[in-house]
Amino acid sequence: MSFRISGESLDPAALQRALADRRAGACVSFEGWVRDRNDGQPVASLEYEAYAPLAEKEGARILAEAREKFAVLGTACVHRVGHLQLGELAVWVGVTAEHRGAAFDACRYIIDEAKARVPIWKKEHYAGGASAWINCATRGDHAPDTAGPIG
Amino acid sequence: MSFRISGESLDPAALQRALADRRAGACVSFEGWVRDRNDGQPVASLEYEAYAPLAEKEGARILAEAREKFAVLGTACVHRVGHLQLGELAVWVGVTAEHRGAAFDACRYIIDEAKARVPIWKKEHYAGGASAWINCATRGDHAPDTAGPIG
Amino acid sequence: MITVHVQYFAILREQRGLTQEKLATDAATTAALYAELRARHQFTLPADRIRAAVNDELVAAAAPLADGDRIVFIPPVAGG
Amino acid sequence: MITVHVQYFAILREQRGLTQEKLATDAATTAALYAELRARHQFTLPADRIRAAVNDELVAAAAPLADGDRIVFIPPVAGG
Repeated sequence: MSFRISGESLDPAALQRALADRRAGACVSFEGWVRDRNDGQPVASLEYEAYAPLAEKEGARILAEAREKFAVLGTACVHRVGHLQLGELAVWVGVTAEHRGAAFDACRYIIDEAKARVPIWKKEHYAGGASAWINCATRGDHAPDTAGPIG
Repeated sequence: MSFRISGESLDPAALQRALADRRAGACVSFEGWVRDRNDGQPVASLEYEAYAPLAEKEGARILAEAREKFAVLGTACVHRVGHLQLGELAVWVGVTAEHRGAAFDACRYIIDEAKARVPIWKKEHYAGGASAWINCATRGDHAPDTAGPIG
Repeated sequence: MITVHVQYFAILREQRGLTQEKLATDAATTAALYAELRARHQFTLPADRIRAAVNDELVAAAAPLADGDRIVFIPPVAGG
Repeated sequence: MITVHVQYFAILREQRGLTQEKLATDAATTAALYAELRARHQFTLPADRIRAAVNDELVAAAAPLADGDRIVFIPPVAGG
């Protein structure tokens, strides 16, 4: 039932065991992996940074929303911070439910909302040595927001 | 890329490792667990039986369909047979993709189709000692089918 | 008269009391063979709840049978 | 004039060259404070791409500031 920011490698098997529930017939999990390219550019590694107190509050709200919207039993999400290598696990979401429909829907809701709302930032380091904070280019679309931007 | 029937316990961590792919940014997995009740009746254990040669063919077709319909990288599904206890893992589906939308859609497609089409049968053993083959009661709805029933 | 191999699973296996048998039949189709076996062994599932596979491929309701075919009647499935 | 604590993350942390600072300001709202800091430190993100949190809660654009507040300006997020 928890949302956590972690500076250590994630252990999906342990995270999933914590959701074990005799009433559950379905467990859906999502793993976000560091992939070797983004928008066609070769990526060498990723750095994640979080504003942890607000991230954990906002994450907990998202899990509570998922439990309210869908007939689920357990929900959990853990997001890594730090410097991650290709193939590493950046975020894990797990949901248990009696039936699979609710587990799929809630798992997707949680990761979609987490990506849109939780104050976590990602810096891509490219093969050539350059790097960039994702979504922070000063041209392009404005980010969606709920509380309203400053200006 | 495989569909398998297994008489042995499933090891989700090993199954997922086999899907590791540097190009993948998302891995969605579904686990079907033996739950302690069904339709309100307390369940003590489950027995699964498969017509393995056809199950593996039909399962492979389903995975191929998923790869055709959705932008995924890897797909796998393993289904247990034998006598399973409460909490045990009955079926595991894993899908990797560059992006999460396709991974969620394909994972759900695979488990939905597998449940509807793969020749696997489930016998529930109830707390009181009774048992029943699921979907085989002689009153009630007819099963959906593709090849057409006998009669 | 042809000789076919029939393999039984799940509720049919229990009602037949066998996992497989070789039998001689005059049935020309999977439908006719199921009707014959259902009458002989009191299978509870009506034909419209059963599909058939011949030589490990699903077939249509009234698929013709040939000598030596391996036949499986498939009760409603319930994986997952 | 009030004294507030500002904490910087991600691109703002790099552009400021600090993770946090205590500062005295005449800014009455989060928006005014961001404008002041942006001008001083050449932050590239315009105000309409930034949200703000005061004392670890998200606030509206022009939330009033009080002495001792802890403020975080939030660049576009990119978890997952």
